[in-house]
Amino acid sequence: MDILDAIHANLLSPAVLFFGLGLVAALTKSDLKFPEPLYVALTIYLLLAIGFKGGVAIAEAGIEKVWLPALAAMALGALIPLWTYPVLRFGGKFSAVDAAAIAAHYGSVSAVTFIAATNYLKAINQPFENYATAFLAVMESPAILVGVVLGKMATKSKGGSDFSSIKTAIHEALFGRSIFLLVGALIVGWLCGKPGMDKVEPFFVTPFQGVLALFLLEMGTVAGRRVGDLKKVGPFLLAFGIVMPLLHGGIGVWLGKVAGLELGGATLMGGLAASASYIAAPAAIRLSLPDANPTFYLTSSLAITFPFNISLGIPIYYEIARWLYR
Amino acid sequence: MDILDAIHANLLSPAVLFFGLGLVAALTKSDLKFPEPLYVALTIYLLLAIGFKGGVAIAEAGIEKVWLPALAAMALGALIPLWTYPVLRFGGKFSAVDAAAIAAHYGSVSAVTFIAATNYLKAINQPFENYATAFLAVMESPAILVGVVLGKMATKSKGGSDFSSIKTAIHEALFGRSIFLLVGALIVGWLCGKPGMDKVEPFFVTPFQGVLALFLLEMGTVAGRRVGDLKKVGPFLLAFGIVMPLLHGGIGVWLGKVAGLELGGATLMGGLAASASYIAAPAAIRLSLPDANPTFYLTSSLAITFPFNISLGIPIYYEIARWLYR
Amino acid sequence: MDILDAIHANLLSPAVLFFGLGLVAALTKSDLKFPEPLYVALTIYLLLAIGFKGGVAIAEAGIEKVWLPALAAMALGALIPLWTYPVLRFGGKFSAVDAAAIAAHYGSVSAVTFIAATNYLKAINQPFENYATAFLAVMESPAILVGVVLGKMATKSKGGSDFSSIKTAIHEALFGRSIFLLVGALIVGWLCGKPGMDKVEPFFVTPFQGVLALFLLEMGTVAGRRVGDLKKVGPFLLAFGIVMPLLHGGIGVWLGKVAGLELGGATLMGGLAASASYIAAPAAIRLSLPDANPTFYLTSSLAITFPFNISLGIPIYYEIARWLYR
Amino acid sequence: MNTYPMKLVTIVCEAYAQDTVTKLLNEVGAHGWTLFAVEGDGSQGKRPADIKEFANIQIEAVVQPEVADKLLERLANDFFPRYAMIAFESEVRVLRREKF
Amino acid sequence: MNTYPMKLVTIVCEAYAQDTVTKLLNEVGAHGWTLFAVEGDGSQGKRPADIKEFANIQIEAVVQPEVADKLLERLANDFFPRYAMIAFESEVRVLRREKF
Amino acid sequence: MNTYPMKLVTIVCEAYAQDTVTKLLNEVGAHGWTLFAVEGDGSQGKRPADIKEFANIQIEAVVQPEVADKLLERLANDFFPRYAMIAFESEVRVLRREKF
Ligand SMILES: Nc1ncnc2c1ncn2[C@@H]1O[C@H](COP(=O)(O)O)[C@@H](O)[C@H]1O
Ligand SMILES: Nc1ncnc2c1ncn2[C@@H]1O[C@H](COP(=O)(O)O)[C@@H](O)[C@H]1O
Ligand SMILES: Nc1ncnc2c1ncn2[C@@H]1O[C@H](COP(=O)(O)O)[C@@H](O)[C@H]1O
Ligand code: NA
Ligand code: NA
Ligand code: NA
Repeated sequence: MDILDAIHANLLSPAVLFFGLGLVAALTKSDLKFPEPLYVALTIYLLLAIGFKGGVAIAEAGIEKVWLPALAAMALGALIPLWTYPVLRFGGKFSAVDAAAIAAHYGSVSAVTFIAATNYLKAINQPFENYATAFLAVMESPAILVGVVLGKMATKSKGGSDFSSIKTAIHEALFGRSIFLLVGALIVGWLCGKPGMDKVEPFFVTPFQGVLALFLLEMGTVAGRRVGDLKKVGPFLLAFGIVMPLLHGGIGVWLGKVAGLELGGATLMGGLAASASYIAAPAAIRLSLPDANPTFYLTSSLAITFPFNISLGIPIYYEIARWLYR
Repeated sequence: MDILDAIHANLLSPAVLFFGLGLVAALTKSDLKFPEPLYVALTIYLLLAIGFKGGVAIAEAGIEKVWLPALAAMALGALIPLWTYPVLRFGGKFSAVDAAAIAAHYGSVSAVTFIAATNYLKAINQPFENYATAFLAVMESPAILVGVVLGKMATKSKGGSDFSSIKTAIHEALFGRSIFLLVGALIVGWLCGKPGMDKVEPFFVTPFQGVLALFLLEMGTVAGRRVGDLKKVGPFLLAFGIVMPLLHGGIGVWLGKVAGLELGGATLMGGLAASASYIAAPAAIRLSLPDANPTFYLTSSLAITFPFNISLGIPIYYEIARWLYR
Repeated sequence: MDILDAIHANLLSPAVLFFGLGLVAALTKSDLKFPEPLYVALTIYLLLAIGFKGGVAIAEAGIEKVWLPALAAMALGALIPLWTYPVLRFGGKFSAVDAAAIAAHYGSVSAVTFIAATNYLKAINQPFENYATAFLAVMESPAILVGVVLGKMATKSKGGSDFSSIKTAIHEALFGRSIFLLVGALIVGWLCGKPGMDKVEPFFVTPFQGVLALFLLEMGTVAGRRVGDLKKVGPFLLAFGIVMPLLHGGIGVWLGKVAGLELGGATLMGGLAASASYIAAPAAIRLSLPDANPTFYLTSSLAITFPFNISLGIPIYYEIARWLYR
Repeated sequence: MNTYPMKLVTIVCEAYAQDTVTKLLNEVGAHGWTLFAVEGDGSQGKRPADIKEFANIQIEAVVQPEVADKLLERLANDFFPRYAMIAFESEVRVLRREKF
Repeated sequence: MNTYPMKLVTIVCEAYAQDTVTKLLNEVGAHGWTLFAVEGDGSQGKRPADIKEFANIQIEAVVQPEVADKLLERLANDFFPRYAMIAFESEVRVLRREKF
Repeated sequence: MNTYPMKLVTIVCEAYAQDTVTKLLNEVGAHGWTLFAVEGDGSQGKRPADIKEFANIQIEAVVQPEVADKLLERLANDFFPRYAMIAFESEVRVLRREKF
């Protein structure tokens, strides 16, 4: 009954419980609403903190340990849309542009899910490679670009204005707020190394878990406000939003093992593969595929896959990893 | 001269001094103004932190220790409006709806006053029951509901639109932002217990006193901007805003003792009874008794009672407790 | 090669690297933008923290140690505009009111530069007088007042409405947000002393360096957005913005030594003299000399002098101090 | 481009009134609204927007003329006596008549 | 419902001008105003609203026609030369004439 | 004071459209714009402004009548089908004709 214990422990962590509290707030129509600047401040903090820590870890581990699994992660991200697209297009009967948009989200990653996974491992005292943040950083963009190309090929006829240029997508995928903060902080951390960490540790590391709990409370209200959209997306997408993470989680863990990671790192790569982006991808897709319907990609990634992953998914990927690493 | 020493020590704490600084800022018309989202962020933090800590404390103490004094606190909150209403109505010549509104505020509680009281006890090394937050949580709503009913009975004739339905009042009193955060965090803390606390302590506990100081600076400017309204409320309400807290403080301490609390816990119950709400109650009252004049209830609770309690009141209630527990 | 090492170490500190990251964000047109309330919150935090710490340091050192160097600092601030004004007026061919405005900025000081300097000294384990914050506090206003008087004398003819009364300037220079917070927190810290510090240390001191790094990221984007204005200000102001800090830095260090400070304190006084205000002074000048062109004073202080000081200037002033204190 | 006349009704009021006002908008037949936080000064004194709870909001709705009439009437009768509030209407022109 | 014609004067300007503009509103006889922070672009360049100190605000006042005239005149003479600013007026209709 | 008639075009849309809309404003010949974050409700559902990424903005531009026409036409053709958005124009009067 190991897996049930794992799930149970995860469900009783402050972060997950606060997420649940946020859901309750939205569903009971409490007037609890985080002001938008607080939301922005929290995302900035979380991305900088995780990026900086990862950069310091790369400096300590040496880039030669990192590049191979990072490359594997990147490839996985780019490939995921190639099979999710037909599943959505032909299995789910979505329009080409909607299928491409959703596929982009599931190939890309969710930083908060990653953070929740590191949190989980820490809570159960499972060591992991700190430089795994590098995988998060490189997995964010490729799938978005692939998805945009898929979507463009399908909607070539339309055009004219520069709405939907691939250039917009590339700029957004590389210089969008979240990827910029993450990669930027990674580089800063890598340049500073340990001495830099000593200075900012009490701000970026010590209170980190508490800030995450606060942020997940907010994410709970955000997801909760979209629960009403679940009816609009239909049963196919509902199932997709849970089955795909399980599949990708398994593939990610396996790939992590193949790429030479330890148990902890492989779990994180599983969580990354399983996660769907709900910040970077929506921004880039809204700008470059404006004809895709946001209700589909946002609801599935934010109101289905994200809650699934942080509550049940992560412990499951961990158990998969334990099974593979026996 | 114990009580003067106690007051002196309290006045020289960073929290109270920063409150004074905020008052000065408002009175000298400095352009110091906290942006509203910062105010919201600080209240969210304080309510979550105090609630979470209280919940963990309940988990450790066991619910069987908490329920009796909590019930006593709740009853006290519900009863206070029953005597403050006639005092205001007949002593102060306030209209029925204004009297009911003010009574609701004084029966309800101020979370920040409670926090300041715990701060004070910590500063003088006086132990107290950490689960006292539960009393704060249960004392917020009952008086508001009682006050709304009193006000409705007085203004029955008017009606029509659903402005002022009791339903609105109940929803606001139970799912309003502040009560929701407090009770929600209490439950989360209670579910997580000590292991959860270990994770978030560096965020929710360690920097807590500093955040409180920052918040009180802001509250000083808010109260200071209402100092001009003191003229509008008249001498009766001025006196009411100081005499009532003293009376209720005494009753609260005594009730705490009767309910089996230690010296510290009784002081906190005194502080709660003495405090007047200026966040939850105004919101609920404005929505359910829109004919009541906000200048009266806001000015008295925010610009008279609140500063009185955090500067002089708390040390006084503590001395009352020491005298009762000799 | 000491000075190159010093600069190198400074450039690799998290604070300076994050500033660079912010510059990159602005120049690559990433959509990274701190919400304005976060900016305000960070400045409030930094000013309160540095002020409070300085106040506690004064309480511990005794006012008799502080007053002489503080007076010297104040005099230096007031005098700087007297020579920078003619340099700008006749060397740079600026209009009288523009010259006065820029002179006011260079006589006044930048709190963030001061903080970065203390950071630098801490990083290289160079002790310094903690009460140096008092110099920061007293140097902010005098130059602004001198500059406004210079500007008024030049533009006497125009007038009429109360736009540009000296009274406005005085109120702004004394009760403006930044000076109010700094001086207020200094007094609060001085009244609380060590016992107060113990309570709020985990909030105001421990995470301080991390918050500074976050803030400098933001300042990087702010400065970066003004890089385009560098063309508008011309080569004279570009040179002025680097040469003047070097000159004033040297004078400040020397004056610090004369006034009896240790090596660390003299470095800080050098940094203060070298720094140009970009918060308090622009506000006061915009209100009291509305005919002066903000592009000149803002671009030079914010996009030239500020980045110069925090990257190269501070280590240079330190080396000057080391040379003087041999 | 053909444009069609509509009324823009602007309401500035204390934030507490938000739910009741948007409910009223639905009732009288508005198909949308836009809302933002503001500071203000008026007969009931300054509203400095320092605390969320005492802040002001501005609500704007583009509606058909009949709807504007109904809306203003309801505001005058039920809301003006109770809340710190102003409301005014102006003429605007829109493209998609059917949307409003 | 009887409605009465009034002028809505809208001013967009740098935040520094807030105090002097609201003072001017009082002087010329406005009985209230509403204000909020905005971003903008104009002849004096982008104002990204990143720093409170360099931000823009929009001020709106519903006033009687004579007041609008006086207000615009004072803005044109004293404010336009000094501040990054635009101002315009439009026709609105209100319910409670005496309030404005 | 001489005032001159201009059009005020108001656009409420999802924040993602900001860059393309301001670009369009430049293209059609607007000389400035003002922008702020709003919440809203409309045919595409509530936009609660909780996350920056899904928020609404309101953009206002004072322009010459021809520019307003061009602007509305482009909005109707290229933007309305793609974005959650409304747009409307109204008459305003300004002082410095040459500025707009
Ligand atoms: N003449 C006016 N022009 C613009 N806004 C106003 C005016 N009068 C009042 N307001 C706004 O409406 C709110 C409520 O007005 P009042 O009920 O008069 O206090 C004020 O806080 C202002 O934001
Ligand atoms: N044509 C316009 N339409 C709307 N807002 C404008 C316009 N021109 C200028 N503004 C606003 O007024 C501010 C000051 O304008 P300016 O003095 O032209 O830089 C700008 O930052 C914009 O917010
Ligand atoms: N009738 C209306 N009046 C005012 N604002 C509206 C109206 N309809 C829509 N909006 C605004 O325009 C946004 C997009 O509208 P829609 O495309 O209908 O969802 C909404 O979120 C509202 O902010
Ligand atoms: Na993924
Ligand atoms: Na009470
Ligand atoms: Na200086």
